[in-house]
Amino acid sequence: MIKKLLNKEKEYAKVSVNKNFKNKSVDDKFWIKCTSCGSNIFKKEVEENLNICPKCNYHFKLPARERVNLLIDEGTFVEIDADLTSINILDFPEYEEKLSKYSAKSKEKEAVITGYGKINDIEVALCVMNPDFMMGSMGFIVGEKITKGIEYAIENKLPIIIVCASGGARMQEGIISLMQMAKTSQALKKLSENNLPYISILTDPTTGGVTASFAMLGDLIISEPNALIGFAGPRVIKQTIKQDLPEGFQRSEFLLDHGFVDLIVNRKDMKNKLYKILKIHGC
Amino acid sequence: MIKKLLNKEKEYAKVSVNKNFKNKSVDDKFWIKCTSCGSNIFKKEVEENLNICPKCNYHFKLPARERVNLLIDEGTFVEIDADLTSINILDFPEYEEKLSKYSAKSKEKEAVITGYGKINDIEVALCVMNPDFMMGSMGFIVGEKITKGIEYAIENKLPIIIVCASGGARMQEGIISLMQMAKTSQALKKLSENNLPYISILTDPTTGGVTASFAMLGDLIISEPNALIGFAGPRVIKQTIKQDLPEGFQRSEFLLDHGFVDLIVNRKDMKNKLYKILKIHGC
Amino acid sequence: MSSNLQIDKPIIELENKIEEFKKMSKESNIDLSIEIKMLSEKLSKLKKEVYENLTPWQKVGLSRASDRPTTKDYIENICSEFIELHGDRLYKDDKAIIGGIGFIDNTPVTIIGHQKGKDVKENIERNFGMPHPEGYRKALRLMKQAEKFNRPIITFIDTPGAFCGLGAEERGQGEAIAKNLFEMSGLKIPIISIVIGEGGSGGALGLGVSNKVAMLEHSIYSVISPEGLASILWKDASKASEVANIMKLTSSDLYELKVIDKIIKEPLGGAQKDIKFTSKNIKEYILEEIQYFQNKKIEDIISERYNKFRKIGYNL
Amino acid sequence: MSSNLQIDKPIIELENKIEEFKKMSKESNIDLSIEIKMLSEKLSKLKKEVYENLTPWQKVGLSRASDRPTTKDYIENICSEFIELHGDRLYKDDKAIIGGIGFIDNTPVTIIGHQKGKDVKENIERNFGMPHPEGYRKALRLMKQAEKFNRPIITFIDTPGAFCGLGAEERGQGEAIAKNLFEMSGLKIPIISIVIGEGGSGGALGLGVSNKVAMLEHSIYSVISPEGLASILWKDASKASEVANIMKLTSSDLYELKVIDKIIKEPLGGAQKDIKFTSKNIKEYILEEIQYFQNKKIEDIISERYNKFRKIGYNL
Ligand SMILES: [Zn+2]
Ligand SMILES: [Zn+2]
Repeated sequence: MIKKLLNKEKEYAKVSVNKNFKNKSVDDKFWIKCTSCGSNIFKKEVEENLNICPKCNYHFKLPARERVNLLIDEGTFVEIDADLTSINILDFPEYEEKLSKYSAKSKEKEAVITGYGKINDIEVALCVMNPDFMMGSMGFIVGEKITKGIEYAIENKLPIIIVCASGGARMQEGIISLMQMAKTSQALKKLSENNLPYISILTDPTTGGVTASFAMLGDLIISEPNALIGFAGPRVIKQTIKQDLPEGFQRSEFLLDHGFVDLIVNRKDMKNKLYKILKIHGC
Repeated sequence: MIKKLLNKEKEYAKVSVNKNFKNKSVDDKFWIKCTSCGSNIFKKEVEENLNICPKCNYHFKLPARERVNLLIDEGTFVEIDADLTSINILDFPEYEEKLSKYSAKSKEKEAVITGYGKINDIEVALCVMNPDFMMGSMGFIVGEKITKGIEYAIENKLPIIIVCASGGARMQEGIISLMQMAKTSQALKKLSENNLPYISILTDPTTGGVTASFAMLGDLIISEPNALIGFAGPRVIKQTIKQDLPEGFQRSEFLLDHGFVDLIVNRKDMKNKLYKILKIHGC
Repeated sequence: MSSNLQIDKPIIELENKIEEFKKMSKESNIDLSIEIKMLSEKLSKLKKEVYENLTPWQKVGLSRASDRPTTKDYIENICSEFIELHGDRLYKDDKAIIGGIGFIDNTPVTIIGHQKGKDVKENIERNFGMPHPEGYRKALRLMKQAEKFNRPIITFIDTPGAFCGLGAEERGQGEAIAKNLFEMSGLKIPIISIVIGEGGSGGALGLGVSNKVAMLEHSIYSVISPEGLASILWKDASKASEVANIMKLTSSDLYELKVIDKIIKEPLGGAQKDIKFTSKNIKEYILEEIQYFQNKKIEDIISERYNKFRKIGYNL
Repeated sequence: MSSNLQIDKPIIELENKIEEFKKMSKESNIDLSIEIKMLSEKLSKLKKEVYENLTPWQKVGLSRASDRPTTKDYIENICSEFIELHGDRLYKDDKAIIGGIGFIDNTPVTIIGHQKGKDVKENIERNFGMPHPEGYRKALRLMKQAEKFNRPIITFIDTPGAFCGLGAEERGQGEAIAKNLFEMSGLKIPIISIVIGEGGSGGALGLGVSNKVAMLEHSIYSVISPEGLASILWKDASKASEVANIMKLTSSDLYELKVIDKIIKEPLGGAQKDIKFTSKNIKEYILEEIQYFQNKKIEDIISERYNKFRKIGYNL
């Protein structure tokens, strides 16, 4: 199945990876420099490789829509609540402008896609956060869509998978944004009491209010390699402790070692691993 | 109430404290030297002070029978299973002799006294381990009596208090001794499912299999000051790590700091504190 | 920062002047009673004017003031026979969160709250009220204990936020807070929370997934500190006072947003001016809510809590 | 220590002699077939004699042997699609205990076990199979997960004991083991344990409050190591071999004491001689027990487990 998917690269892996790369000195129309190993790589090669560096396995960000295609059987994904868009509840200055800008740029209406579909014929509910939409920040609509996704899973007795990618709470929605942590977590508690499996997938970066709510509540927590995962962001910690952070701090491998991640799975193996887990859970 | 008790010192505090003191150079018929502060103290003064050093508050060991008198309203304690005595299940060499010796010396038949009685008129089940009987080691009978004590509490819907003092499992009973950890812990699980409170009181020393079972399972865990509390004994740890242990390691205050003890209570305040806790628990 | 540093300045000046007049009048035997009366009336007016029109930024100051009463103060004043219980049974006793059991009138309760220090030494010990994961895990342990013995839970919220350090991250600050949100939402007893000072972000919410959330009049509750937001938005923490005005972090803002259920009155000038009065108001509120939940079914207690958070933001 | 150091010595000598004879016969073209047949028969007899009459102390050696199959070996051989899951969600992923999910035939199971290393490097990483509190907490997390999803739990027991170090004590070794005994006794799914090597004291029991406890034929299970007991009793660890004889730590002793339910046969010479054979026996046992519990009510599963431990020692 994964093989089949990988053969369809052209359909879903044509994603813009520019923003993932720092060095633009090489001709960035065709070549990019990997932030991890420093290799100059043919951009098309990276794109056709699910945004993974072919030299060092570094996982660049993957837009939410591509992630859905990566995980869900072709033609089976049904998006729900696609039209929900944020409003400026607190009359926060310039928030509408920001929303419009990100909306135009990402061609998505919010920082999460929710719905249901099949993984090798097993039906699941799925929420995928979009790191490109306002840094995947969680406002009312993100919280609402994820909660509705969880509620959909409960109603339909489905397992749910949430792919996290977030800079944290959305400042422009203030306290309402904070309350999404409670809202999503309590929905997961209800799911849990229904003995339905929740698999949390952490991708780069998963921080702040998302880490301190649904990201860390998976029955199983899977991470992509080398993703930044933490409550406080590295800059804030650095400011607090007034020293540099240790190498690898808050990365997936660090969290695995400290007991907060069940397993680290390469992007290419993710669908197959999910399938196996779902099967073991009787789905 | 405590005051009333303290006025009755003569009735219950006449205990032999000789074995608690190292230095016998002073005339040990009348004087003893405190192991903690080094003061020479009139022996009678310590005895009349519940085996607490009047200079430094060091808590010497208190035989189980005295502990019962300290905690339970006069005349209300009913001992159960008083006649249960250990047999040599594994045919372990010299075990019977050892049992007889400790029995004669301590005038108790085993390392725990169990029963029920009143704390300022509140009825409780109570188990008190005896550090003087084979170092309070847990064999089949100790486990059995404690389990029966717990079962008595469940049947009669009573809170239970267990005063721990133990060197750990009783080697002479081998695997049967180890299984007492499971037996007592599962009885406490049943008690817990009946929503009955269990207060664990840790006294010097609480180690080994007792620490790794009922001692650490209290809804509330209270410790006397400066008691040694640990899984492995200090000597074993020293052998393992090949260096000296830090000052205060495995003492009550250390466990409080590390989150394993709810509160440290002086022997003189213990009954009153238990009374308050029981009241708050609706007993 | 003491609460009477800035806001109180004109009031204190006036108070001093009145004292001076009184002294003068006594010592020199001059009748200044009219002047004193006039000044006293002016003082009264000024107090009302100042204290009833505090800006959000002034409230931020008041909520953080070093003489603002803490969890311990309120416990002392509303709870009898309180016994503090320690430790998470896993790693540490975190002194930035305290908890224990006692009576409010005749009702046994579990009380848990962030705890700031009264001086530098205590603040260091209590990490300025910023918990590590251990604090949240201790809180959860005590909440589960409360559930087992059917005691209502009262939480006092007063923290700049969960601590942002290496150890806190290593030991799962995010996990600890998340677990609390998750577990609190399922507890089979009522939970009543009162924001008494700073309600700082996830670190505050970690004690706040409750059936009822009240705020002391001059306390604040926000997703980030004004300083933090100012430095994110304008790379300039000094614009915090401006930012505070748009953040909607005061009790009246949050009441309007239907995030909180009740504003508890403070004495003029802030809780520290009269702890007894503030405590009395808190106690009355708690008892009222306890009574409200007394005869509720467990399912209703849980579903009311669920609905409360489910609809925040929806009902605007 | 490799298992063939002492016990196997006469056997290996004989095996070598037979090889020599075969080689000689081939190279020199002498017919030694009668001698070889004789020696082979002798070998066969010797093997039976040695392996079926192992002393307790020899079994201690065998149970600890560096080439004795470990939890991972058995998982590989009896479980399909195994996925290892990591971490206690609190502090660490302790590599001295591993756990995960997979299928045994068509039944989804959770498998947890102590894990020793195969060489010095792995042994250091896995702390020679001696868990810290984190290991027991990871195990408990996975057991609760199994309960939630209604999977039987298989545990493999193989540890010298829980680790005795500063960190282990600081982080509550006693509490962690106690909590496992407590929680395991209430789990609403069947638990099947197999002692595959060393069943060392509380550190072993921390994975062993199970509905069924089996032992591999040459494994041991005891309250303390023979060395430990010898040094307590006679201040002389070298008397361990004598002490082992009185400790009742072999599978047959424990079966007689009704502490275990089943002895699982090992191949002649020990599990390492034929992992497939040993694994087949283990798998058959597990499937048999899973089937036994398949149609049991939850209450019965729990009360059978309770009664099992309640009556140990009583029924002698
Ligand atoms: Zn690279
Ligand atoms: Zn002294």
